[in-house]
Amino acid sequence: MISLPWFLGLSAVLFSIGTIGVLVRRNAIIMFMSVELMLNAVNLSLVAFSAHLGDIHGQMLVFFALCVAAAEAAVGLAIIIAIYRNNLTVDITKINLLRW
Amino acid sequence: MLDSASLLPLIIALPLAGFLINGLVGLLSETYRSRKTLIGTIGTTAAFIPFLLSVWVFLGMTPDSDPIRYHFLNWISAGDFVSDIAWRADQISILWMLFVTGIGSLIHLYSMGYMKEDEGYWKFFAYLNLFVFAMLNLVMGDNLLLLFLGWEGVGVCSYLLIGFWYQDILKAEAAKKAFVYNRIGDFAFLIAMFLLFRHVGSIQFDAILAGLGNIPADTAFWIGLLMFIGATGKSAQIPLFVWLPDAMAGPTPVSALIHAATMVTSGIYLVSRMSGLYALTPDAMLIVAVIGALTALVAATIALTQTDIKRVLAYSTVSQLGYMFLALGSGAYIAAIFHVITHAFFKACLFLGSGSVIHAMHHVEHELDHHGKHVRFDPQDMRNMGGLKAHMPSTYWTFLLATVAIAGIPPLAGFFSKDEILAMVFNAGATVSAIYYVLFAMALATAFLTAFYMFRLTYGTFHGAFKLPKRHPEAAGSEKYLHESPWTMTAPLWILGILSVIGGFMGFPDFVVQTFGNPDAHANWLHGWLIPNVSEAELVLAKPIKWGILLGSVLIASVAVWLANRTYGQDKTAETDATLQTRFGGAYQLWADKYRVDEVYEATVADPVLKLSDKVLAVFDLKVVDGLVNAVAGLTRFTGSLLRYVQTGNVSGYAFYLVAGVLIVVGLILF
Amino acid sequence: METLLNLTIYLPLIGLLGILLVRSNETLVKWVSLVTTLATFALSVPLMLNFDAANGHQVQFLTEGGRFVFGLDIRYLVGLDGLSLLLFMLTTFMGPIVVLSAWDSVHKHAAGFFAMLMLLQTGSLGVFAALDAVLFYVFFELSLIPMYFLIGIWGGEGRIAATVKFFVYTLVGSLIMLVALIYVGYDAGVAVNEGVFTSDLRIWTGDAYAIPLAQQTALFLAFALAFCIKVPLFPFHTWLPFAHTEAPTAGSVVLAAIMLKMGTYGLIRFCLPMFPNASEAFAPMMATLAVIGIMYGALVAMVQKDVKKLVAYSSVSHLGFVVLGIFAMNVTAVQGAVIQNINHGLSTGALFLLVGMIYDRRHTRLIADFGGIASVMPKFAVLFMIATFSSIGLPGLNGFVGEFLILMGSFQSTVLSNIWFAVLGTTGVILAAVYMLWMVQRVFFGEVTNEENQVLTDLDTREVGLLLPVMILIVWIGIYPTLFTGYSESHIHHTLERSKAKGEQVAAAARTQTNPAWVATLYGLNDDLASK
Amino acid sequence: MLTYLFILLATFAVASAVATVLSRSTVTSALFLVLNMVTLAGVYLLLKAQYLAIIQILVYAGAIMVLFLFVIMLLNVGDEEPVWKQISIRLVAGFLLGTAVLAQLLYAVASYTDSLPMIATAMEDVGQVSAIGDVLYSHYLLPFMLTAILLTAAVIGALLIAQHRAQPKSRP
Repeated sequence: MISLPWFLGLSAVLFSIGTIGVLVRRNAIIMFMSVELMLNAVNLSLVAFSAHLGDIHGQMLVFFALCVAAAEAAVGLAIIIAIYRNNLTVDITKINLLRW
Repeated sequence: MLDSASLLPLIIALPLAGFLINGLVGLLSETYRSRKTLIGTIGTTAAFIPFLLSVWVFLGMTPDSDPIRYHFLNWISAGDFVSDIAWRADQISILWMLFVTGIGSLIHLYSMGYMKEDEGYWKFFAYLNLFVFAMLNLVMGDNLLLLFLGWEGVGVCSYLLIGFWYQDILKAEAAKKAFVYNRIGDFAFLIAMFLLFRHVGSIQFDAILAGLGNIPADTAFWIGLLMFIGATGKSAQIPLFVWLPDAMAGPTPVSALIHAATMVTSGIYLVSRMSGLYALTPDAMLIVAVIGALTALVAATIALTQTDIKRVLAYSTVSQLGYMFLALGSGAYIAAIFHVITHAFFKACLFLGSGSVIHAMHHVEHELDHHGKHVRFDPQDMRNMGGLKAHMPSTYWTFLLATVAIAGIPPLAGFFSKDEILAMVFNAGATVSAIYYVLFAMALATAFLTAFYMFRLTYGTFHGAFKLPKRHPEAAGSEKYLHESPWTMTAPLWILGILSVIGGFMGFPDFVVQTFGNPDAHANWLHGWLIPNVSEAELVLAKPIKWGILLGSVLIASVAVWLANRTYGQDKTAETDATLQTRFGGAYQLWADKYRVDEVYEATVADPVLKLSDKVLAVFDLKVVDGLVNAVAGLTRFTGSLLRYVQTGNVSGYAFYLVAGVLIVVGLILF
Repeated sequence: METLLNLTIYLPLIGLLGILLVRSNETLVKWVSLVTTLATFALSVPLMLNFDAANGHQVQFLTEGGRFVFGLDIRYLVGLDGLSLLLFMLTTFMGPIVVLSAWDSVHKHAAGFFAMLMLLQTGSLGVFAALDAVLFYVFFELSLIPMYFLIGIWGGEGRIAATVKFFVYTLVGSLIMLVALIYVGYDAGVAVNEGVFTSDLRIWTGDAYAIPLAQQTALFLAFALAFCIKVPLFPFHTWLPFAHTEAPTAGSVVLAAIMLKMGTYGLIRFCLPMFPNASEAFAPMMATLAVIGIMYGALVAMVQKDVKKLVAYSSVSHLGFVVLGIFAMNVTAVQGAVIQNINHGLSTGALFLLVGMIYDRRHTRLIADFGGIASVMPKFAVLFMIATFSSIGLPGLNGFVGEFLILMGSFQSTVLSNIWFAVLGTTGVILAAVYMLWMVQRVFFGEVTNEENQVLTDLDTREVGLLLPVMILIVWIGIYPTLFTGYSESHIHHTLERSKAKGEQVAAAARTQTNPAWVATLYGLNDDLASK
Repeated sequence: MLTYLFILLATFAVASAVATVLSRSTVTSALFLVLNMVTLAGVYLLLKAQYLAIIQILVYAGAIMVLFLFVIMLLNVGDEEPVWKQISIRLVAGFLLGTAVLAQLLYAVASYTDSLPMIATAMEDVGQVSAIGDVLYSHYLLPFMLTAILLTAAVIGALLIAQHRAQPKSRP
């Protein structure tokens, strides 16, 4: 049987890859996808814990996280579209309205 | 039979009612203001009825009767401190009540003539009534706080009346000066009251007298000194005397009432009232005496050089007040009060006489204007006068009577009171301290100077030829415009003149009677009236010394009068003044410059304080105090201005911070 | 009666709704505000008449609501006692006067202006009636907001800077107080309320709850800072001259007459009973600041060129007296402080009203632009003189009573134990005469030098009418202050007595344990041991 | 057997994740993410979470990623330079920070390995659809309802935000 640390390790690796994606990419859509990746990594560890503790609440949390992810994706993509309309780019280094 | 106690509130209330009627109705109704006879009558009645009532109260009293009290209401009470509005009439205050209302109503009457042409007539009478009200509270108050109410109240009336012709900014300035100098005295008075309450636990007069034993000696000295400083403000003594001559900016009846007869004597009232306290502290009494003698001499020398008729009288007042304080300092409370009364008679008479003269001179100016000759001259300057004797006989004769009285020629009023003071000062020299002998000498010098400058004034004003035409050629023949004042003005003059003649007999010296008649006789009514109520020093001098002082003072006064007659008598005022100037040189200049006290105060107190406030504190407030506040705000702003560079607006930048922050926080949890 | 009290507090809010309903009609707006404030005053009169002065230390007309925050003992508690009654009455009394004073001078967004006045009225009444610290705090801040807009929208040239300074300065103070307030709430909860946060002032100031010395120091400083900024005590006063100069007349009047009083009220309400030891230990410091304020305010007032600024600095001086009185901590002085609160509200309020009237006519407040006004505007001059004399403390008018009691009390004070506070404070009496009379002289006396002043019209009926009640009260308090001091006497007496007992109890408890060195020094714990 | 399967899935998952992050084309990136989701679904199955595995594929791969692809095509964003050719401080710092996160997470997992729970006996039933349904419609009923509201709100919000305005504002 595969023990819990393996799943957690996988989750950690995926999470870190997602983090790197968010940090290094300039394309807003790919950053967004990296965020989804991180979210999935967290979901994975939640499911793993849930399974190993025999506690269903962990999976319920993943379920709700999925719902939120769906909502988030919808709104986030809408924002990206709006930004693109205004700036004709999704390169976030070129979008710095909040600069001092 | 009227109950005396129930009369007291009436005595207080009538002048207040007069003030309210004339003041409020006058303020609101244009037509009322033009009804001058009505206004004057109301004002005068409001002072005269209290006089009659005071006489009634007085008649019901004996030298050892208990004070008559009327409790009106509980004024201020907080914690231990309680003060009532309650009035009392006792042997001391009844004297003041009598002459405040008596002379007050005479001056009201006089003002009806003097102020006839003034458009502020209603206001003038309202203020006068208010003054009488305040002054009565001062002398009738049953505790120090009510006395203080009157004390400040007369100060305000003085302020309003000095600045009565406020369109002239100099007069308004003089009014403010008077008030502020008085306030300096009040400051000391308040502290004295606090100290007294601290040790006695009450400010009611009887309680104070009963609790005097609780006061330690050094505290008694401080209370005495502080109260005296309060008195120097109100009674124009060194170092706070400079306001009084400037206060002559007010209408002349005001000078007579407030700045000669009544208000300025409230300092003497206060010290006499507190005589029990002063008995505990000879040091304070010595200071009172020294200041009094100094003031008397200083003011007399200044009076010698002045040419403004009212200013001469003002300095004379200061000098005479100094005399009274000298008496107080020597333990001669009765003599001081005696002098207050006689001084009120002759000085009021002199001021009203000078008012009559000024009235006439104004008339001359007016008539000249009327005839197309626009001569501008100072109607108060005695160098423009002379020879008024022929045109204004009543004024002249009453003025002369009062002059003789103040000069100390027997048997007029001033002689008796002055002689008693001299004797008592000498007595203090014999019993208390040798310093009093020096003060005695100063008092003699003052007596000499007083007689001298008063006759200088009389000669300059009334004798010789009318000098206005000489100084202003256009005014030739203007003496025909001179005329005697109306009866409303001369009647008070005559009454006061007669009082100046006979007033002294209320304090006829006992030893004179004892020398010629019954060795146990008591002719001195005033002495008998007051002796149970004040801590009078005992007169221990031998009869020959008393006679010596009496004859000496007569001699000095006579010499002074003779000298004045020789030098000023033949219309030589200007020449003699010039001779004096050359003879005394620098000293004379100092006198003429009033010892430059005003300038010194200006340079040492007023200017530095103003400069400090303007150049230092006001700037300090904006730059330092507010600057610190702004600096704190600025620091916040500065920090913000540095931190804002963190806001790159770059999403991945924020992501970096976020991840780094999480790393740190998780790291902190892990390790 | 409880209903009446609540109605009085919230009636201005109802008036505010009325104003919003008729907001387009300026005349109607003014009448609605006038009627509202008059009704508020009318409703408050029975409160005063039914108040049991002999039991002034007890809260009367108490409304006790339930907890309205889950898990915390924060209640709706309003009522009046001897301390708050007078200030409450002053607030309702000034209401119609303030509305009348703005009758002809506000045309820009009149509805907004009067609505703000109404909100301010409710806020101020709430501050004085609240008996729950959180409720007090809410009202305290609520009154700040309308004042911010009053100055910021209807003020003079530099209004924005002035109002921001005023707002931020006071807010910083009160936020520090909020921190202390939360601490006390939990502390009191743990100590006497079964662990539940409580902000009931009756518990806070009650006998059962006492704060140890070290905490008292910090909490006292936090509370005192907030109130001293509001008062304002030197050196926290710099917002005041700006706010006063820029504020519209009505704003200045409310600011001077009511808002500043919240500071001194807070000092008596919170600091004395809750932190008796700290109050006593810091009394000399506070008194020093107060005395500096008295003299400093007066000296700076002396050289001001703007009448309003002069009056503003004179406020610094007058309120220095009040703080001196409070920290003398004996009945005489604190009573003086309470009555001086009222007096300052009346006399300075009247002065601001008068300055506003001349400003309406001439659109300047510089002393140099005037001169000889007394000849053109006699009624104005008379009323101004009365206000002036009241302000410089003339016996027979109200100002004297307060100042005298404060000075008398602080002279006898055992807490201050040094007569120099009172002596130096008394110099304020001289200085007040100097700066006020000098200003009066330059404005009113002399010849009319400026042509524009020649044509000034005297006060009309409305203006005289709105000043008259103030003048009557000025004389009334001057002659018969006992009527007013009687309300607060027993409250002050009890507060001081109980705080003294509590202070001794805390100090005794502290002696049985080891204390940090600074606590021992500050509260003189060692000295007492040595002397025993 | 299962271990090998896990290793296979894990390798795929990591590889697809790396590809998602590094690929030049957005479309490729998205498709690799889909692959990642599918492999994760496989991992869920290994954990006996059947319901979530299905949902993962349905919602994530089926719905969300399709949305992504729609948007990518709608915007028609061009390819970028390969990541390794745009070396900058940002890039280096990003990799370093990511590595640090990885190190920290692995450290955390490693240091708590001993205290982690072993597989529970009840694990068999936990992931069943019926078990989840049981809890979802009883204990989690209210949050479940709220989820519906959330999704509706998200849809409306997305519509409003993405709505085409008459005049796009130019960048200030």
